[in-house]
Formats: sequence, structure tokens, C-alpha cells
Amino acid sequence: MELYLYIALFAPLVGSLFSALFGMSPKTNITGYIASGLLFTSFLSSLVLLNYVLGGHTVHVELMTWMATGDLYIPFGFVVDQVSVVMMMVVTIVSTVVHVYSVGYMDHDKGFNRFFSWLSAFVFSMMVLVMSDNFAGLFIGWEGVGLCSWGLIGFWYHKESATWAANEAFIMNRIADLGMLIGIFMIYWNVGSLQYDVVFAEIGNLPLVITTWIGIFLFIGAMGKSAQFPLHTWLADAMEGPTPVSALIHAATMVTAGVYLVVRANPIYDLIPNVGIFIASLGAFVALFAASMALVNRDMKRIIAYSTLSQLGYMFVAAGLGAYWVALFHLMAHAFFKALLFLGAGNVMHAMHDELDPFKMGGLRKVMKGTFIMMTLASVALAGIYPFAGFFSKDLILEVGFVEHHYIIYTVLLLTAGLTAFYSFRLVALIFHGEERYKLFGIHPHEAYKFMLVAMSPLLVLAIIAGSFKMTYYQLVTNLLPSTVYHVHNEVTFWIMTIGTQLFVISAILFAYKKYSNWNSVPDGTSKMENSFGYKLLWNQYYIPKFYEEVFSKPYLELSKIAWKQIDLKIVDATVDMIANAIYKTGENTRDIQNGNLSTMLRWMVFGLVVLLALAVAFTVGYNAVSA
Amino acid sequence: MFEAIAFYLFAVLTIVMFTITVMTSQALYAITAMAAGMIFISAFFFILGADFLGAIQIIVYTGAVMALYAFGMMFFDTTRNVVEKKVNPQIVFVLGVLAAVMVVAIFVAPIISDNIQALYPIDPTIGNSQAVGMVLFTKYLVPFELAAVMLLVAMIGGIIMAGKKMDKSLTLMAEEEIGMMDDSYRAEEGGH
Amino acid sequence: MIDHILTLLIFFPALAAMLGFVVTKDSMRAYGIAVSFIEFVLSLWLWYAYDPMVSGMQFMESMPLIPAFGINYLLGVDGISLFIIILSTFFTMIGIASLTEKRHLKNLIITLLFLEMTMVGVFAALDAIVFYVFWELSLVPMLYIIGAWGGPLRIYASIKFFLYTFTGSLIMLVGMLFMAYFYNQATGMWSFSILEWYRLILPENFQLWLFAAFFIGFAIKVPMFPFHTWLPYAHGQAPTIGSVILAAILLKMGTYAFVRFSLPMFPDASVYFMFPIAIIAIIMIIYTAMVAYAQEDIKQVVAYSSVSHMGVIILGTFALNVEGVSGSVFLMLAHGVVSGALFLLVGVIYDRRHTKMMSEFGGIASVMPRYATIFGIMMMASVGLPLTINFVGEFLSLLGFYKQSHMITLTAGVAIIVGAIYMLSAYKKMFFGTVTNEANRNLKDVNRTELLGLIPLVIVAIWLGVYPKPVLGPINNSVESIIQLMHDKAQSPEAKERIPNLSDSSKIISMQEAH
Amino acid sequence: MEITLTHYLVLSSILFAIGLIGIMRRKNLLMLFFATEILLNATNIGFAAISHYIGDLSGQMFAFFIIAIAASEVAIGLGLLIVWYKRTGKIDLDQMNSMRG
Repeated sequence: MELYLYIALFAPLVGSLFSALFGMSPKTNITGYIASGLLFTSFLSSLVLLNYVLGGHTVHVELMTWMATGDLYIPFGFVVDQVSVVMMMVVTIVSTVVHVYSVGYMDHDKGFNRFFSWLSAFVFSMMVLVMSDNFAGLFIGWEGVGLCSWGLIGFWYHKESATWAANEAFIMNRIADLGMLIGIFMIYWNVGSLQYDVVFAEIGNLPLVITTWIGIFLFIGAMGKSAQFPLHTWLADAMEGPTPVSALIHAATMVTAGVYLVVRANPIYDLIPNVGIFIASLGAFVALFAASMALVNRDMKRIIAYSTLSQLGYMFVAAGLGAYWVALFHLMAHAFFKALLFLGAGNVMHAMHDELDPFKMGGLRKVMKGTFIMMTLASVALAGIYPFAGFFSKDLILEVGFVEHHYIIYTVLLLTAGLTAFYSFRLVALIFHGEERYKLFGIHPHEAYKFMLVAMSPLLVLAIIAGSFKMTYYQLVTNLLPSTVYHVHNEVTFWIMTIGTQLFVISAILFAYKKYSNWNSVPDGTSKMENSFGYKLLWNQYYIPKFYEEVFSKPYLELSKIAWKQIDLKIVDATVDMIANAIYKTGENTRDIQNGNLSTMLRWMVFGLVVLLALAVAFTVGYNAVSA
Repeated sequence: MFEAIAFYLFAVLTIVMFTITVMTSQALYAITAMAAGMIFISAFFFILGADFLGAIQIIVYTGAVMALYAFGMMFFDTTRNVVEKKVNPQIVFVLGVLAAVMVVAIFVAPIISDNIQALYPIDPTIGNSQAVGMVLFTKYLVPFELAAVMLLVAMIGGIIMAGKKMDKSLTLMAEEEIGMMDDSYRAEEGGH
Repeated sequence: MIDHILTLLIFFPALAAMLGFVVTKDSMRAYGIAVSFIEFVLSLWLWYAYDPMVSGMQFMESMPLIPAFGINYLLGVDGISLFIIILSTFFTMIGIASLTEKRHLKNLIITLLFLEMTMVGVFAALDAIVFYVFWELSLVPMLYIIGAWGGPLRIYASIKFFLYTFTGSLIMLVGMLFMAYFYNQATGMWSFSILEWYRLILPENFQLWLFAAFFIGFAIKVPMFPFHTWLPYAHGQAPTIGSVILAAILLKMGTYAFVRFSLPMFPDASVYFMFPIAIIAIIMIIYTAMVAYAQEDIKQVVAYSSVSHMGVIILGTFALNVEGVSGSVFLMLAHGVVSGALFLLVGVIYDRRHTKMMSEFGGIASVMPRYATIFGIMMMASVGLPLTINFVGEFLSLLGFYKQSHMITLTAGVAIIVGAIYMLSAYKKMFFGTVTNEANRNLKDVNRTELLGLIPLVIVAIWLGVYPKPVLGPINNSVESIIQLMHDKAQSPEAKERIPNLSDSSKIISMQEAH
Repeated sequence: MEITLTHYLVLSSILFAIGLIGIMRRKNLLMLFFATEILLNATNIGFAAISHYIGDLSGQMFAFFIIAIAASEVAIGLGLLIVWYKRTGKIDLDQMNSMRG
């Protein structure tokens, strides 16, 4: 089994290095095939491992020592257990699909080889992240995915907005990583090890306050990667990257790393329910907050990004309330349908020549049948309609909120579910239904390559049927995670809740269809609604990016300039130069003494003699005075 | 009593002579006053019992040194007044007086301890010259020889500098000039 | 030969430099590469022969110089100095191999070889006077390199560099003399041997003064805020090779000296000054990172980033536990590799465009993809990405200091954020965007000579990031013995408490009895 | 009225001060030499007096050497003086400032 573990882990790395070899040469399809093939190998190995783990075993290997000094011992250790194997499956499935898809999507791009190098490197980092058996290894993957995310968001580096977004994403993640690093330090100094098994065994013996702080700092790390408020702005901007990247990194895998961390560290969070409540509340808030921004946005990818953000909020609600397996389940289901949605959006973008505004599309269902079906089904899954994947995972989170008696959270999530359905179908309606507004812009859309659609189909299948794995999954992960069953005990309440939610969501969908499926004009910012305060607030993302710009970025640059020009040059350096100049000036001024005139020198000599004599007299007098 | 009279007499004379030396603008006055002062100083040596030193003082200073100065002065125009630019003359006097006062203060103050012991005590039974000779050729033999060499060097140096081609300085000339000088010298020789 | 390997290592380059005067100009480059390669191989042999299980000094050599005052020609290496010596020889080799300088190449190589002698000498010396001599001698070739091959302000920069560091080291010399005097007072014998000094337990107030005297010398060399202003000038004016050596090796002398002198000799004072120094380190980290962010010249960005990273090294050093000190020693190597490589990279673009202003560039990534890739790797290493060499050092340094203070570590940890900010924005300005400046449109990518220097650095940066054990192991052993020594010597209860006791972890071998 | 060592030392100091005034005041090199002779003689008196009052010959020895030095000084000094005079026709100190720093 170790062999399969190593194959699953290192196949993407090999693919990445192979593509990197051709990184500077013009496009060669072979890199795409090799990278995809290796990803598929990785997927197969993961499948074998899943089968093995389903049999009740786990694999734990230690590749080699990484850091060892003093009492610190950090190996490159990898573990395939019930949780990580689920993540591995999610990662390898989605990334295989995305790789194959990218062969078509990046077909005309100059950086084709480079793209696959980055993409496979990302998968490798993600695998390290989920498979590591210690916090330091997790951190390697954590930073690794951050790096690849940087490289991929800024993939089209000639675009100013892309590189800016890449740097923003990296730096924001770094802020959170600091929190995570501190969490790791706390764990080390209090437990003496960073291995999961040791830490989780010992964590109960620590004072509660320390555990609380550990939980908080680790969660700060999770907030950055999963783009939780207030570190959420980078995710929407990250949509500057190529769409497969958004599908893989900013929907299915990397952004869920934060959830994975909380799930993985469940023995810690179990001890600190107060932090859990905070996480859940923040998650609920972000779910609503992000959904509200998605309502008005006119950028197809950003809408999906906000939806991702919103779904991450759901996951954190579940994780925060202790329903770790539910969080992980939603993570999995979400990965499938959200990746599908993004890839569909990618098809649309291709068809529309990188046009992102859904108001400029419309009626595309005629030319893009496959994409239309896939995106619609994905949206249905996202909305949580029975029997699609979203129903099983998302409704479960609502139930968790209800069962745990957090009714406010429940209400917020319910509302968000409606909003989700609305904005998802607003998007679908605007893109695929109504008049063919794109004709105004002289665009001739076409369906994507066949094999791209074929590549997407596994995701479609999974988005539809993932819910049916629920029991198998449940039995699998509850070997490791708390096995609480969340079920409303009262039969009547349960049915009212379920059917009520379904009706609410369906009505939201119908409303969206009604409002947008016959849209016939491109909004130009003059309508009454577009000038209302609420719309502007949402349109400008609650002015938060602007706020960050004004309060952090610009003052930091200003302060830096002051630090350099005013403090460093005018104070610190000037002080040094002043001392040097003082000495130099003294020399310059006393230079006249050395005028070469013997007579003057003799006078100075006598003067010195007098001074010395005076000193001798003074000291003698003084000495006598003291001794007497 | 006699000693006191002699001391004060010579002291006054010496001071006067030296003051003239320092103050006069006539080179001749100065050299004459100084020669006189030197002789008066030798009187102190006699009073102090340092007969040999006194003799040396007269011979070397008043004889050799003064003669040298006299010869030296023959190069210059001695009849002319020595014109000197006086810059801040008061500072000169203030400094001089201050230095004197300080030194006097140090000498007068009871700081010369009593426990100084004579390393080479003066034996009253033998004459000064003999005693001086005994110390000079035993303990101070090396310095004495060194002094002899020094005098020799000084003599040679004086001769060289005041001697031939003294209007040219080798140290201040460029290399080519020296080379040229050698050539002309040889040419001169060849001419003979 | 192995018994005198250190002497050989020190004086071989000097001897070769002397012989270099008779080598013809055309073959000088090959000669320089050959000599520095042999020297590098020698230093690798040193590593091979080094016994990693022994924590004390190895390959010790002793020869009396001035027996009356106990001044000996005393050499030895332990895990701390071993790798810095290898780094010195490595960088001299890399530097000479990738030289693009045309003016007076012969003199430059001879100077570099002399510099190599002084660098190896500093790290191998175990006698304070010998150490001091090499320490000061190292200024001379550097002064010459900056002053003769530097930019327009080279005279100012070189004089500032020389006088500033020289002033500091004079104060350090006074400290050394006092230390010897105290040793004489305590034992009745004269000794300048560092190992002998280790044994001396000084009263705390003496320690404070001596610590301060040594501190000024070291702090200027490091350079620590507010003594850092010579560095931007030196880097700004120095030729590429000068900056590389300066950043990679010469700055490490200061931090190395902290570990070699200040910590084991003055444990109480180290604890006493721990927090003030940590505050300075934080200022170095954050303030200079901000200054770096404001720079317009890419070389100055790298120069200020050096100061910022040195702050982390200082912090790790004054963590006074094995994790922190090992981390800081490792970070010395890491920073040497990374900043050296970054300066080489800046040199590459400077050779092509004769400007270092970032505003002149933009979009270089599409013109010089190899260059952009290598620069990117090194930038990420500088930012401290895991699996690169810097991360190991930074992680351990911060981890170590976390034991001493949570808040300070949290503040210092901002390094990973601000570091990312200035590096990424500089990288964006240089490489991203479209090519706007016509002069950049036809730039040639890195050529073979340059790759010769850069590829090994990339390999080292990643290799030691992935597998630091071969280096970290010996460092760890030597650091453990130093920490144990400090714990044993510490007098104040606070120091006893802050410096961990390792004696239960058996493998400590007394500093003196090794070899 | 006993003449003590102090008397001699005071005399010596006064003469020394006169010499100092001389060397400071004089611009003529030859006159400067005179003043230095005064200085040397002033110290000689001091040495001889101490020698006498302490009863030790060392003082006289020193005086001898001083005289020897004075003699050499005059020889060399005058030689230089003459060279200088021949080169420039002047022996004024104010003109000898080639050592200006």
C-alpha cells in the first residue's frame, strides 16, 4: 500500500517537473497528456487506497526526516486514513478532470506547458496538505498551494489585474499563515510534538486557555485559505486566473483546506466549543454575506466565486458545530458541483471570447447544449434540490443547526439557501435563456471540444449521485470523526423542514427564472435599482476592498516611503553622517594650526606645555587636598 | 654670604644678558649678550662645585659654539636690523610667564621628596674632574661614546651641508635634474 | 594533511593569490576558478572528515604566537563554523566562476582570493586575537572591491563601510582586551583562547559591560538597526561580486560572532539583553521591510531585505534554546545562499541594462523566462516558502523565540507578511506586465556562465530546504553543547530558567576534550 | 642668607621662560637658535644645582650630554641655515611653510 501512497503523492510532482522541463518551449501537447495521465494514475492509486481504507486499515509512512533539532522532530510523514482518503479522492478526481479539460481550454495559450507545470505542482501541494501526518507537513502543503495559487492566478502575467490579484491572494494568505504558524508554535511548546496522533492524544491534558488559543490561531490560518471574512477579498479577485484554475483551486480544493484543517483538528475543536460557536457564527455570516454580494454581480466567475465563499460558510457552520463529518461531506459534494459549474462557465467564456458579463449573453442553450445541461444540473445541485448531491449535504447542515439549537444560524442558512438558488438560476437564466443579446456584440459562440464535455461528465455524474454515498461515507469517516447523527427526532418537524426548505428553494429558482429568463437588454447603470443604495453597497462588495485599499495598502506604502526617505535617510543615516562630519569638520577647522609656520607651532608647543603643567599642578593640588 | 652675593649678582647679570639676547633687534648685540650670559652661567657651575662643567661650559659654549655662530653670522648681513613680524606679542609673554610660574610653583611646592638617594655620591676627597671622569667612563660610557659619534656625525653633516654645491638640494630635485647634474660634473672633470 | 587542513584552507587561497600575480591576464580567470574549486573541494573534504557526532571543536591546531600573553594561533571548527566555512569557499567559487567584470579582472580575482583567506580565517579562529586579525583584514579586500570596481559613489560607500565597521571592531577589541584581563585576574594566566574564556564565569555587571562592547562590534557588522545605514551604500555601489560576498558571508561574521562569543561567554548578560535585542530585531524585521518596499532600485530591495532577514537571525540567536540557535545558524547559511543568489541575479540584469531601477523594467518574464524562473525560485526562498532553505531557518528561529515571548514572536512573525509584500511587489514590477521599455524587448536570457553560478545555488536552496538534516544535525550537536554550557554558567535565576538544561540528553561532550 | 636649591631652580625657570619667550617671539632663524641655547643653558643650571644639593654626579653628567647635544645642534642647524639662506636669501620663519598641512 505504501507504493500506492507514494504514487498518489508523487505522480503529480513528476507531472509538474516534466511539464516544467518544457516550460520555456512552445506548446507541446505531450505535457498536457503526460500530466493528465499522471494525475489519473494518482487518482487510481487513491482509489486503491480508498478501497484499502474501506477495509478498515490505514496507511502511515515516514519518508524521511525533515527538521530535527533539539527536541523538535519533524518527519515527512504521510498518513492515509479515513479523512485524508476522502480528501485525496476529491482532489484527484477534480484535478484529473480539470487537467483533461485544460488540455482543451488552454489549447491556444502560449504558456500551455507552464500551465500544466503549475497545475500539477498545485495538486502535489494539495496532496501533501491532506496526506501529511503532522502540522508542519500540513503547513508545507498549505504554503505550497498558496504558491501555486499565486502562480496560477497571475498566470497571464501581462495583465496588471491578474498579477495584482495574485499578489493580493498570496499576501492575504500570508497574514493568515502567520496565525497558523503561531498555532503550530503553541502546539509544539505545549505538546512537544507536531504529529497529529501525539498532539490529539495530549491535547486534552492542556489547560483550556491554551487549547483555546491554539484553536483560534489555527482557525486564523483556515480563515485565510478559505477566504473567510475579513480575509475574503482575494477570492473574488482570484478569478483573474484561467477558469480551470478557478474550478480546481478556488472552488474545489484549496479554499476548502481551511475546512479540512478544522475537520482534521477536530480533537482540538471538540474541547473548545466556544471557539466552535464563533466559527459557526462566522461561517453563517459569511454564507449570507457572500450570497448577498453574488446577487447583483455581473461577472459570471465572481458570482460563482461568491457562491463558493457562501458554501464555505456552510462548511464552517457544520465544522464549528462539531458536525465534522457533515462539513467534510459538504466539502466533497460541493467540490464536484462547483467544479462542474466553473468548468461550464469556462466553456461559456470560451464561447463568448472571454466575455464575463452574463447580461451580454442569453439564449446560449441553443448553441451550447451540453454546457447548458451541465451547468443547470450543477446549479440544481448547488441549490440543494432532491436528489442531487447538494440536497444531502446542505440540508444536513441546516439540520445540524436546528438540532444543535442554533436557530439564528439555522435561519440565516435557510435564507442563504434561498439566495443561493436565486443567484445560481439568475446566472443560468441570463446565460442560457432569453434573447441572444451577444449578437449585439458580434460574437459567434460555439460549443467547447467534445472531450472537454466528456471530461466534465464524471463531475456531472458525481454531482448527481454523490448523495447516495452518504451512508458508506458516514461509516468510513466516523472511524475518525465524532459519529454524531444529526436527525430531527420529531418525524413531523423533519418532514415540514425538508419539504419547506425544498419549496422555498424551488420558489427562489422560479422567481429567478421569471425575472431573468426573458431579459432583453444590457443594464447600463441607469435603472432605478442600480442606483439604489443597497445595490451599490452590494455592487461595491460593501466597500471592503476599497476600505482595505485606503486603510491598509496605501498608508502602508506611504509609511514605507516615510520610513525610507524621512527616517532612514534623514534621521538614522544623517546621524551617522553627522558624527562623521563633525569629526571631519573639526579636522578641517583645526587644519590652520598646521600652517607650516614653525613660529606658530612653537607657540602651540608652549601652550601645550603650559596646559600640561597646569594639569600637573591642578592634579597635585587636588591629590594633596584629597589625601589631606 | 659671599655665595649669596655671587648668586644674586650672576643671576641678575644672566637674566639681563639673556633678556637682551631675546629682545634686541641687533644680531651683534644678541650674540655678544649671549656669549656673556654663557660665561656668567659658568660662574654658577663654579659656585656649585662643578668645576669641570664650568670649564666645559666656557670652552664649548663660549668658545666653540659662539665661534660657530660668529662664523655663521658672517654669511648674513649683521649690521642690518633684524626685522621681524610681531604677531600677538602679548600672547608670547603671557605664555612664557605662565610657564615660568607653573614651573616655579612646582619647584616651590614641597613635592620633591626627601627620600631621593644619591646613586653616585660626590666624594669630597677627590676632585670634581676626577669624579666626573670616573662616572663618565663607567656608568655613562655608552652614552658618552654615542655622544662622540653624534658629534662626529654633526661635524660631517655640517661640513657637507655648508660645503660644495650647497646651492643645490638633492632632496628637492627631480631625478632627471640629478642625472643632468652628474653629467655636467663629469663633463667638467673631462674638461680638466 | 588532515591535521592541518584548516591552516591549508586559510592560507591556500592567499598563497594562490600571491602566485596569481605572475599568472598572465588571459588565464587568470581559469586560474581563479581552479584555485577556488580546489579550495571548495578541500572544504568539502573537511565536511567529509568532520565527525558529526562530536559536538566540540575538531581539527584543532595550535601554535604559540606570543606566549607571554597567551596568544596562540588556534584553529578549530565545530558544527556552527563548519558550514559557514563551506559557504565561504562555495560562494568564492561561484562568484569567480560567474564573474562578468572586465576591468582589472586579475586584480579582482587576487583580491577575492585574499578575501577568502580572511573569511575562512574568521570562522576557523579560536583565539580572540587571531579572530580579530582576520576580522579586520576582511575589511581591506572588501574596501578595495567596493572602492575600485564600484559605482559612482564608490569612494563614499567604501569609506563609510570601512570606518563604520572599523569603529565597531575597535570597541570589540577593547572588550577582548578586558576579557583577557579579567581572565588574568581570575586565573593568573594570560589567555586569548575562546575555549578558555568559555570556562570563565564573570560577575553579571562585568558581563553586561563586556557584552555591550562586543555587541557594538557585532551589531555594526550584522548590521543591526540603527547601525545598518552603511549597508545600502555598500551594496548599492559594490560590484555584483562584492555584494554577493558581502551579503552571503561578511554579514554572517556578526551573527556568527554572537553565537561564538556573546552567548557562551556572557549567558547572564544575554538573558538580560534578550528583550531589548529582540525589540531591535523586530524593528529590523518590520522597519527595514517597509524601507525595502519603498525602494526604487532592485538591488536596494535585496539589500534591505538582508537587514530584515538578519533580524530573524538575531531573534533566533537570542532565543537561547537549541531550536532557536540552530535555526539562526541555519538561517545564516540559508540567507547566504538566497541573498547571494539574488545579488547575482540582480547582477545579471545590470550587466544587460546597466540600470537597477525597477521602473526601467516590466514584463521581463516574457523576454527572459529562465531568468524569471530562477529569480522567482530565489524570491520564494527569500519569502520563506516551505521546502526552500530559508523556511527551515526562519521556522526554527521563530519557533525558538516563541518559547521566550509570545507577543514578540507574533510581531516578528509579521516578517513573513512584509517579506512577501516587498518581494512580490518588486517581482511584479520587474517581471510582470507587458514590455513597455523598448530596451528590454531584446534582452538575452541568462547565458551559460551565469547559469553556472545560479544553478548550484538553486539546487542548494531546494536541497537544503527539503533535506536539511546533513547540515542541521552537526549544527544541532554543537548548539546543544553551547546551550548546555550557557545553562551551567548562568548565575541569575532568570537566566537559569530561560536557558534550558539539556544535561539529561546524555550526548554532550565537553568543549575542551574533543580531539 | 642661605642660597637653597629652590633659588637655583627658580633662576633656572626664569631663564627657561626667557628662552621660551625667545623661541616664540623670534622669526629670524638665527635668533631662534640663540633662544634654544638659552633653554639648554637654563636646564643645565637646574641639573648642576640638583647635582650639587643632592650630592649626586648624575646631574652633571646630564649637563655634559646636553652641552654635547647643543654643540651638534649648532653644527647641523647652522649648516641647514646656510643651505636655506643660499637657496632663498632669507632666514625668515614665516616663509618656511612648505610643511603646511
